Parts: sequence; C-alpha cells; structure tokens
Amino acid sequence: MAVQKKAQIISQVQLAPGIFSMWLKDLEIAGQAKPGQFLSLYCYSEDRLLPRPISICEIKEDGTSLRLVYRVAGKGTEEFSRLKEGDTIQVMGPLGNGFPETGAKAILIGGGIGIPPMLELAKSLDCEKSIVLGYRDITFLEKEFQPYGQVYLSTEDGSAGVKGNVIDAIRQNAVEGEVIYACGPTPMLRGVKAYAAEHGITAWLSLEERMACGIGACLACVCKTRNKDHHTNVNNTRICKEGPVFKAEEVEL
Amino acid sequence: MAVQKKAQIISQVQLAPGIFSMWLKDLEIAGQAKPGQFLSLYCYSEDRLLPRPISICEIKEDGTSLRLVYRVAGKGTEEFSRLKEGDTIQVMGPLGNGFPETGAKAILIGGGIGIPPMLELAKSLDCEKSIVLGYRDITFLEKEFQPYGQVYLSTEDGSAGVKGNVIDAIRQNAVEGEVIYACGPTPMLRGVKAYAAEHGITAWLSLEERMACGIGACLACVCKTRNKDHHTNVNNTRICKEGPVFKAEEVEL
Amino acid sequence: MINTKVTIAGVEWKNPVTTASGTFGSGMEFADFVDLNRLGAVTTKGVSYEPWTGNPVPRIAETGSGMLNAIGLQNPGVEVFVNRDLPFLKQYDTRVIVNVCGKTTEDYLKVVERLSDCAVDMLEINISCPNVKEGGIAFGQSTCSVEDITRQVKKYARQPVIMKLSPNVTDIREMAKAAEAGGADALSLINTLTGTKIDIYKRKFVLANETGGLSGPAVKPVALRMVNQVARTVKIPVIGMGGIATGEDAIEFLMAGATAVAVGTANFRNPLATVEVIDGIQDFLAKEGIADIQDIIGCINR
Amino acid sequence: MINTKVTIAGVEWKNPVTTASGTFGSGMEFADFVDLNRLGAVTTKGVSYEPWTGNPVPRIAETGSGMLNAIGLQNPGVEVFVNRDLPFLKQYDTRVIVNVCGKTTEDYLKVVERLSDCAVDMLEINISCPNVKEGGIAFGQSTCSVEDITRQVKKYARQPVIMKLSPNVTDIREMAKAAEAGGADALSLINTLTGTKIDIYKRKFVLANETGGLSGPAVKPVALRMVNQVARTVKIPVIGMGGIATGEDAIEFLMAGATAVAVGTANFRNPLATVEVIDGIQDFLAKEGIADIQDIIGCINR
Ligand SMILES: Cc1cc2nc3c(=O)[nH]c(=O)nc-3n(C[C@H](O)[C@H](O)[C@H](O)COP(=O)(O)OP(=O)(O)OC[C@H]3O[C@@H](n4cnc5c(N)ncnc54)[C@H](O)[C@@H]3O)c2cc1C
Ligand SMILES: Cc1cc2nc3c(=O)[nH]c(=O)nc-3n(C[C@H](O)[C@H](O)[C@H](O)COP(=O)(O)OP(=O)(O)OC[C@H]3O[C@@H](n4cnc5c(N)ncnc54)[C@H](O)[C@@H]3O)c2cc1C
Ligand SMILES: Cc1cc2nc3c(=O)[nH]c(=O)nc-3n(C[C@H](O)[C@H](O)[C@H](O)COP(=O)(O)O)c2cc1C
Ligand SMILES: Cc1cc2nc3c(=O)[nH]c(=O)nc-3n(C[C@H](O)[C@H](O)[C@H](O)COP(=O)(O)O)c2cc1C
Ligand code: FES
Ligand code: FES
Repeated sequence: MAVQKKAQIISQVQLAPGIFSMWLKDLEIAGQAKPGQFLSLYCYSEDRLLPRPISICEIKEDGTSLRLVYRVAGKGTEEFSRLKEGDTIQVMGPLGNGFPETGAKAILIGGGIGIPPMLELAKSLDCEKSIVLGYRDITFLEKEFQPYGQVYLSTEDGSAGVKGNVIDAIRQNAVEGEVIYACGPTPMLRGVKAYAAEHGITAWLSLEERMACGIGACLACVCKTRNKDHHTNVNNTRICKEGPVFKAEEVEL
Repeated sequence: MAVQKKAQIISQVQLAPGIFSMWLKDLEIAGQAKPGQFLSLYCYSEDRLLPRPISICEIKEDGTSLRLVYRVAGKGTEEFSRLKEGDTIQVMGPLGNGFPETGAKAILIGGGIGIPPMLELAKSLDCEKSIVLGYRDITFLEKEFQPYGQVYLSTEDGSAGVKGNVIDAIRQNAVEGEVIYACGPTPMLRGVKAYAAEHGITAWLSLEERMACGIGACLACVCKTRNKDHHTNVNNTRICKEGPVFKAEEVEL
Repeated sequence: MINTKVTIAGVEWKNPVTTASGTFGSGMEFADFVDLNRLGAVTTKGVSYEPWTGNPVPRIAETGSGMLNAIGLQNPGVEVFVNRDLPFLKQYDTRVIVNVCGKTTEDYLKVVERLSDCAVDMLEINISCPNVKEGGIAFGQSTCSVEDITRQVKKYARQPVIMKLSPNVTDIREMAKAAEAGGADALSLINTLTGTKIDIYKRKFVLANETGGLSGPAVKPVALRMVNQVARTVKIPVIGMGGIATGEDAIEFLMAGATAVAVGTANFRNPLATVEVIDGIQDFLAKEGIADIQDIIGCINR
Repeated sequence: MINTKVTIAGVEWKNPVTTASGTFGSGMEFADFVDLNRLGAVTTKGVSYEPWTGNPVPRIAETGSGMLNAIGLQNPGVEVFVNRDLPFLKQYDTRVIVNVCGKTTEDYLKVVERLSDCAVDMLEINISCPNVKEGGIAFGQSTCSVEDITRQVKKYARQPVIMKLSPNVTDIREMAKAAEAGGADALSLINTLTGTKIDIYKRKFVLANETGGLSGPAVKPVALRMVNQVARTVKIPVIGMGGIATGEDAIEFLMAGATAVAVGTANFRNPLATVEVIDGIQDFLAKEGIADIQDIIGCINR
C-alpha cells in the first residue's frame, strides 16, 4: 500500500546537463515497489502545491532504497536538484500499476526522460531482451543497461547510435521481440503503438499526464480508452491508478 | 542611499528561546547605517511576498558588517532562523531615519524585541546615559549593554530586576535624564510618552507598523501625526521613511 | 471534554470538517491514508444522472499557491455511485454528503430523486462549476435561477439541501439570499474562481478547456470574505471552503461565521490534510481554553 | 533590432511596461533603484481633488502568494501632485499616467479638469477601489454607472482615458463594453479582488478596514482570464495587470491580448521588478526570434 512520508536522500549526482540521479532511503516504499511504478515528490516551496510524479529507476535488491532519475523541467525539479545527501524529501509511493512480467522475448524501448524506468525493468525481467534507447543528443544511463541485454541507441542528431528515433533504431538493427515495453514522449509512443500493431505484437506503454492527487481521486490524469473502464464507467481511465502502464491497443494517444 | 542585495551570513546563534542573533557581511549597507535604522529582509519561500523589517542591532566599527537580533514571530522569521553561516539572504537597507544625536543626558529604553536597536545607539551616543531594559521573563542581550552605561532591568514576572515594566524600573531606580530614546511595544511607548510629558522631556520613539515597500511608496505603514507632514500632506506620516523614529509629541499612539 | 459537534440543517456532525467535492473522490483512495471515521462528513465528487466523460486533458495546472482544474465533472453516474461508492462510505461512521451536478434542471432532479431513498445524509447542489459548457455555473450567476433551482430541488429532495455557490459574482450575498428564499437548508462556498494560464512557448492555453477553476491557498482571502459576507446575511448555516490547509485556516472560517468547513486542494499536497485540520482545531480550542466550538463560530461578527 | 514599442490610444510607449497604481508612489522612492527612463510609463498612486487620509492601520496583510491592502487611497491631493510629483516625473523620458480617484462623479471631474493642461500623457480612472466607503468600486460594478462615469470623464478629459475595471463582478465583459460605449480610449484590469484575513488569537480582522484588496501572484490566473475575455470583447486596447512579476508573466498577458502590462505587488518583493520584466520580455522575444512585439499581442486569440 502506498505511503506518504519523508525520505532521506542518500546521494544525488548530475548524470548529464540537467539530468539528475537521486537515491532515496526508504524500506517501506522500496520494499514493495515494482518497475514502472512511480513516486509523487512534494516541493518545499509552499507556493508549489502539486506533487511531481517521477518514475522509479532502480530498486536496491535488499529493498532498502530506490533511485530516481529526472530532468530539471521547471521550478519543482529544479528545487529537487538542489537537495543534498542527508536532506529529506516528502514522497508518496509506490504509485500506479507497473509493467507486467510476460516471460516473452522483450524489446524495451525508452525515449529521453522515459529511459529511467526501463532500467529497473531491464534488471528484473527474467527473459531474453533487447534494449532500445532514444535521445535527442546527449546520452545518459545507457551504460548501465549493458549487463541486461543488447543495447541499441538512437539520437536525433546522429551523435550516437542510429540517427533518427527508436523505431529507426529497431528497423536498422532488425531488433526482434514478442512483446514491447516502452516509456517516452507521446509521439514516440504513437510510433511504438503503430510498430507493434504492424508486427502484431503486444506493446505495454507507460503514459504521462498532469496529476493532482496521484492516487486516483481527482480525475486529473485520465487518458482515452477503447473500453469503458470499471472504475470511471466512461472511456477515460486514470493514469495514476489504472496506469501508468497500459496495453497499447487499449488507449488512444 | 539604500540598496537591495544579497548579503552573506557570517554567523547566527540563538540568544534565548526564539531569539536569534545574526551577523551579516555587507560593506555597502553597514558603511552607511545608523542606529535606529532598519533593514528589509526577504524570504526564500515564494509565497511570502513582503519584506520583514528588522532593526539594526550593531554596526561593526570598520563598517564591514552588521548585526540583527530578532524573535521568531511567524513563518518569515522562522525561515531566517534556519539560515546558517555562509548562506545568503536578500536584504534592503539601511532604511528609515534612525535616532538623532542630542548630546543631552539620555535614558535609553528598550522593551522586548525593541531592545536590539538600543544596543548600537548605546554604543554610539557620546553622552551620559542610563539604559532601561524591559522583558516579559527571559532576558537577553542585557550584558552587552553594560560597557555603555548603568543598566536597569524590569521583568513582568519579577525574575530579574524590577517586577513590572520599564516605567516601574525608571521610577523605582530614580533614573534621570534629559532625553529619552525608546523602542518597544506600543503600550510601552504610550507609557514612555506619558512619562516624558509628565517630566517635560523630549522622547524619541521608534514605531512599528506592517510594511509592504519599506521605502515610502505604498503608504501601508503610516502613523497619525499632530501636524500634516510635508510629504503626505495629511496627518498620516510614513513610518518607513519619515520614521521609524519620531518625537513622542508629534505622533498619536 | 471539548465539544466539536456541529449541527447543520438538523444533521449532527462529530466535528465541523468535511472534504471539498471533487478533491477526495468518494473517499476510497484516501482511505489508505485517512481513517474516514474521523471526518465530520465526506462530500463526494459531483454525481450526475448519466456517466459523464469530462473535459479533455490537460485538466489541471499549477499556479502560485493555487491550482486550476477543468475536470469537467467526469463521474460514473448515479447508478454506479449508489451501488458501489455509497455502500463503501456507509462502512464508516461519518456523514455522507452527495454533490449533485446536472446540465439541465431535470438532470439535477433525476439525481436527487434517485438518491431520495438512499442512505445519504445531505445533498450538495453544485450550481457553480465553471468547467462545463451547460449547467453548472450558469445556474449560479443569477438570483432568479438560483432561487428557482433551489425550489425545484427542495420539492424532490428527502435530505437536507446545501446549495453550493459560485464566487464568480458581483455580490455573493444576493445569491445566498436567493438560495435561502428558494428553501435551501444550508449553503456552501466557495466553488472555484475562473482563471487561466498560458504556455508562452507553445502559445496555447495550458488547459484543454482554456479556462479552469482556481482553488487552494491563493483564493483563501476571497473565500473567507465571501463566507463572512454570507454568514452575516442569511440565517441558514454556511459551510466554508477555499484554501483551507491547516487548523488555523479552518478556525478563521469558523470565526468568520461558517458552521463547518471543507478541505479541498490541500488533500493533494498532503493526503492527511483533513485529519490534521481536525486535530488543529482541537489543539486551538484546547490551547485557548474554549470548551465548545460554538463559542467561536461567527465570533468575529458579534 | 526587436521592436517593443506599443501605441495605446495614440500614445506611444517605448515598451509595454508600466507600474500598477499605488505600488510605485509617483516614482520618487523607486528612482533610487530603477532608472525611470527605462519604463514604458509610470502610473501614479490614485490622486483625488482634496488630500485624503486613507484608512486606519493595519492597512496590509500577507496571504499565500498574495497580499491584502486597504490603504484607502491616501494621497496629498491633486495640487501637491501637480506641483511636486509631476515636475519630478517630467525629468524622465517615460509616459506619465495619472490614476484618478474620487468619492463622487464631481470629484473625478475636478481632478480630470485640473490635469487637463498639465503635462500628463494619459489618465487612468479608478472606478474599482474596494477600500473606500464611497465612490471607488461602487462605480465599477454596474454597467450603467461605468458607462455614465466614462462618458462624463471623457467630456472633461484632454488626455486619453483608461478606465480601470474591477474583477469583483459576474461578467467583466459587460463592464468593458459599458466603458467602451461610454467612450473610453483604453481599459486597464484587474484592480484587486476583495478579500479578508482574521487574526484567530485576537479574534479580529487583521485589517482595520476588515476587508482589503487581494493582489500578487495569487490572483494572476483570474487576472489573465479576465484580460483575455475583455481583449476578445472590445476593440480598444487593454492594459493587463495582476500578479505580474517576471517577463514570462508579462508575455502571458500580452499573448492573452493585452497591449501593455503593469507591475504592481512585485515591486514590493523586488524593487527592480519593472526593469526585470522589461528585460525578460526582450529576452523572450530574442530567444524566440520574434522581431516585433505586435506579433505576440493577442496571438492566443487568433
Ligand atoms: C507517471 C509519470 C512518471 C514520470 N517520471 C519521470 C521521471 O522518471 N523522470 C523525469 O524527469 N520526469 C518524469 N515525469 C515527468 C515529471 O513529472 C515532470 O517533468 C515534473 O513534474 C515537472 O515538474 P517541474 O516543477 O519541474 O515543472 P513545472 O513545469 O514547473 O511543473 C508545473 C506543474 O506541471 C506538472 N508537470 C510538468 N510537466 C509534466 C509532465 N511531463 N508530466 C506530468 N506533469 C508535469 C508538474 O508536476 C507541476 O504540477 C513523469 C511524469 C509522470 C506522469
Ligand atoms: C521598523 C521595524 C523594526 C523592527 N525590528 C525588529 C527587530 O529588530 N527584531 C524583531 O524581532 N522584530 C522586529 N520588528 C518586527 C518584525 O518585523 C516582525 O516580527 C516580522 O516581520 C514578523 O515576520 P514573520 O514572517 O515571522 O511573521 P508573520 O506574522 O508570519 O508575518 C506576516 C506579515 O506581517 C508582518 N508583521 C508581523 N509582525 C509584524 C510587526 N510586529 N511589525 C511589522 N510587521 C509585522 C510581516 O512583516 C509579514 O509581512 C520590526 C518591525 C518594524 C516595523
Ligand atoms: C480537482 C477539483 C475538482 C473539483 N470538483 C468539484 C465538483 O465535482 N463539484 C463541486 O461542487 N466542486 C468541485 N470542486 C471545487 C471544490 O469542491 C472547492 O469548492 C474548491 O476547490 C475550493 O476549495 P479548496 O481551495 O480547498 O480546494 C473541485 C475542485 C478541484 C480542485
Ligand atoms: C498597496 C496597493 C495600493 C494600490 N493602490 C491603488 C490605487 O491607488 N489606485 C488603483 O487604481 N489601484 C491601486 N492598487 C491596485 C493595483 O494598481 C493593481 O491593480 C493590483 O494590485 C493588481 O496588480 P498586482 O497584482 O501586480 O499588484 C493598489 C494595489 C496595492 C497592492
Ligand atoms: S492524479 Fe488524481 S486521479 Fe490521477
Ligand atoms: S511600507 Fe510602503 S510606505 Fe512604508
């Protein structure tokens, strides 16, 4: 069950310009977290009311701590980036459903700041897997994926891997799999959805939307769905609760 | 001329429960400051818009730094109290007129958190002087006054000095003088004003009021005056600009 | 023993704290964090007759000490509410207030009728939602329509009726008087203030709906002013809300004349906000030596 | 060279930034911090015919991301203004806008007449002050009185007339249309939203006046919504204000349809706020490759 509490920062380092990696010490949350779930992070500044959802990037094997990797996108994440070892931060989690295990040969696809959650997934999925990571230009975290499968890169400017996007990298490297797990910007997810449909394979997509409660109470974070969902009774399901991971064919992007 | 800038904190210590002493390094402000003037201190938290006026308690002889002594009264001062050596704080000053030098035998009266500004005054006034300090219960700063004159204390609970208020202390100790300088809560200032009138002596009072601009532009901080003041053209003068120090007979309390 | 019980339109609450509609779902999700038995009442998200899909996303935006929302009253409809949410809520020892919304007067009446023999303690009629094209606020901005819809709802309602007022009006006292004249048993205010935000890099409104409703600490001064104005104007009890996050905030509303208060946006920053407000009220009364919460309700007006 | 010049009712400003009345005095005190030559215009504190004493203290209170003020339009009267403040302002290369207040229509007209042959570039007529018993907001909350006072002022005014609107209304577009119908050359909005705050330990209102006007970042979403509504409704130019503290904030208002903006409460937190807003606008235009500020004014409505 999700909890809200102050967690201690074990370490914080900058991985690339504006990209930070933070380890948090917390038994209660780390002990029950799964890849694809996320935390709500709260700001110190009292004028910033809403929690910032950040995916879990890694969970320490002994369940004592977890890692977040995030990009400074505005004032909230900027505030987080100034926190140091020993400081505390108010967090809630683990939230959301996380990625399902399928056992099938998998392609893991991460785009930009959607890459971090794929790391814990890569670690924990017990199956054959290929990993495709897409960047605009500067890469980060890619080396940490290497123990878990073949890693393919794409960059928009061609500075590393295939010039283009993740789908270009998949096609050019003839990457194959029976199931896709993906997280990244919406245009990328659309591409992945189309690719999966084309190849008749299942794709699990992790979606993003603005959140207020993070726990399914406010209906801020919905996405359009093919079927009526059991909770809302309309074709608008809660990303923070029923998601953030959905089967591609179930959701409209 | 007043300036607004970030100043560095040289040290911060707690003098008594909830009473803090902070030394700030700043040549530009300290170099031109006078006793009785104040600074505006700005909060880090962006939801707290208004500056906090805090009197100058001491000015280093070489004009490199100045001291503030303040009580934690709410969220702004609470925030200040958490700052540490090496941190910076946004300040504006020096503001206001300060106490005038008269050369006459002086009684300095400070009540509660009105005591700090009397310290620099005690240091800088070149005349015979008695110092009367009134507290509710716990005393602070009183020892630092001793080099500059005879110090008399009053406490409401009688735990130190005369039991009662500053006027009680003056009467019981038969403190004499030709001019009074006072800072403290309004009821105390009313007592001082009455006492001065009774004895036909001049009293200079340092007043307090809620401030928004701190520089005379918004007219938030007025006090009623006997005469129309040159600037406002009504009987409502600006404490932050024409004050905070006024001749007792000029103002209504 | 300090008394914190209050009675609103004949319904006794164990303490004067409820949830602001739409910020607490039907309580289910918050039950992981809050013991619902502690609340004076739970006010549900707006319930309409048919299921409503709500507005497109983005539905929210953060602003200085506030937030904008344009959820657009998405809800599963009254049948799901009655069959799923209500039984859930009835497990707890707390009052249940159902917030009712509609596009037409008939819509409201159908919900009210459907709930008439349900175990619901009070009805809150939302005539002040700024985020739906039809109904909502349109009902809440003229004295005639406020009085009319109140009167109609009262005909069908078996439970006491709270009319929820919009702050987007020139004089809220006029709306309050109209609701009172229509027979309202109580009033709640404020709903959200209409506002907007622009993404200057994309050159578009942040919200898909263009405008949304402002809530949170930013609106507290306006809410408190309106609650005070209304409490001074009508005889029926007032439930105050708008930016309440602490016990002190709640005390301000009670002193201004509210008989009870609701905690809304604060739940998003702190899921324990409701119970912390309840504890904060208790602490204040204890510290100030006040034996009965009645002693402070409206004390500023005496 | 990026163009930041704007023209409002025939008066050209070097950039679209002025000061919000009452937050900048007549510029004297801020001249220690800001080079007034940089400002598009200086808008003065409200000026009445006779000197006004204003309200008792406390006159201000801080709120979440906002502040309440109930200064009550204290000012030295138009004679002092003309003889002292105006010559001071005329030393600078900036437009001078005099904010005019009055208790009766005649009061307003007397000030407008007194200023008619003075070196004043524009008049801003404050019919929206919530903090005075007579006049002020009373003029600004009904379409008839807005239209009437505008028409009367226009008869006497030699300078272009900006009518300053109150946000404390059900539909600000109606007030804007009334001012336009009355002959206003431009509109400015928003003035403050009426609010209050209670000291729960003293059991009294924090402000001596009980209520005050809310300003600062807290009100920005409401201000931006109203500016957008009005800009879409009338043909005359709009000066937008309410919570502007940065260049980005100003850009939001310009995109919403304001031809110029005013910086108010932000001056209290940062005396350099006005010039930082001007620099911020420049930086945004440069970064986005926009050669003329006209290209973004109202772009959200196109
Ligand atoms: C389920 C989920 C998982 C995420 N995981 C990560 C992650 O692992 N690493 C990472 O860097 N980012 C992640 N994001 C995006 C991250 O939440 C935003 O970048 C962050 O909230 C921005 O906050 P800010 O204060 O810096 O920006 P501001 O723009 O100042 O934020 C203003 C408001 O908008 C919201 N907001 C802004 N951008 C987004 C966004 N893209 N998604 C949702 N809300 C947003 C903020 O939460 C806040 O309420 C995730 C988002 C979701 C929904
Ligand atoms: C000229 C002058 C000199 C002062 N010198 C000192 C000093 O040397 N040491 C000291 O401890 N205090 C001093 N004060 C009082 C000090 O300004 C307040 O205690 C402080 O502003 C409280 O801020 P807060 O955020 O902690 O309290 P909050 O109550 O949270 O503040 C809310 C708002 O009210 C204002 N406010 C609250 N109390 C006062 C007050 N008594 N006077 C003016 N504004 C107030 C704050 O500035 C802020 O805008 C002085 C006040 C004035 C006017
Ligand atoms: C996300 C959200 C959803 C809301 N939904 C409703 C609703 O369905 N019905 C209603 O009457 N008010 C609704 N409101 C308004 C709140 O109940 C409340 O009146 C308002 O937010 C002010 O209180 P607050 O500042 O404590 O949030 C909603 C507010 C928010 C923030
Ligand atoms: C202290 C203070 C005094 C004000 N005095 C006046 C005034 O004299 N005339 C007027 O039209 N508006 C006055 N206003 C309103 C402002 O000009 C402005 O409309 C409002 O504060 C919103 O802008 P802001 O949020 O940037 O401050 C005053 C506002 C403040 C905060
Ligand atoms: S953020 Fe509230 S329902 Fe998802
Ligand atoms: S605080 Fe603005 S005039 Fe004194």
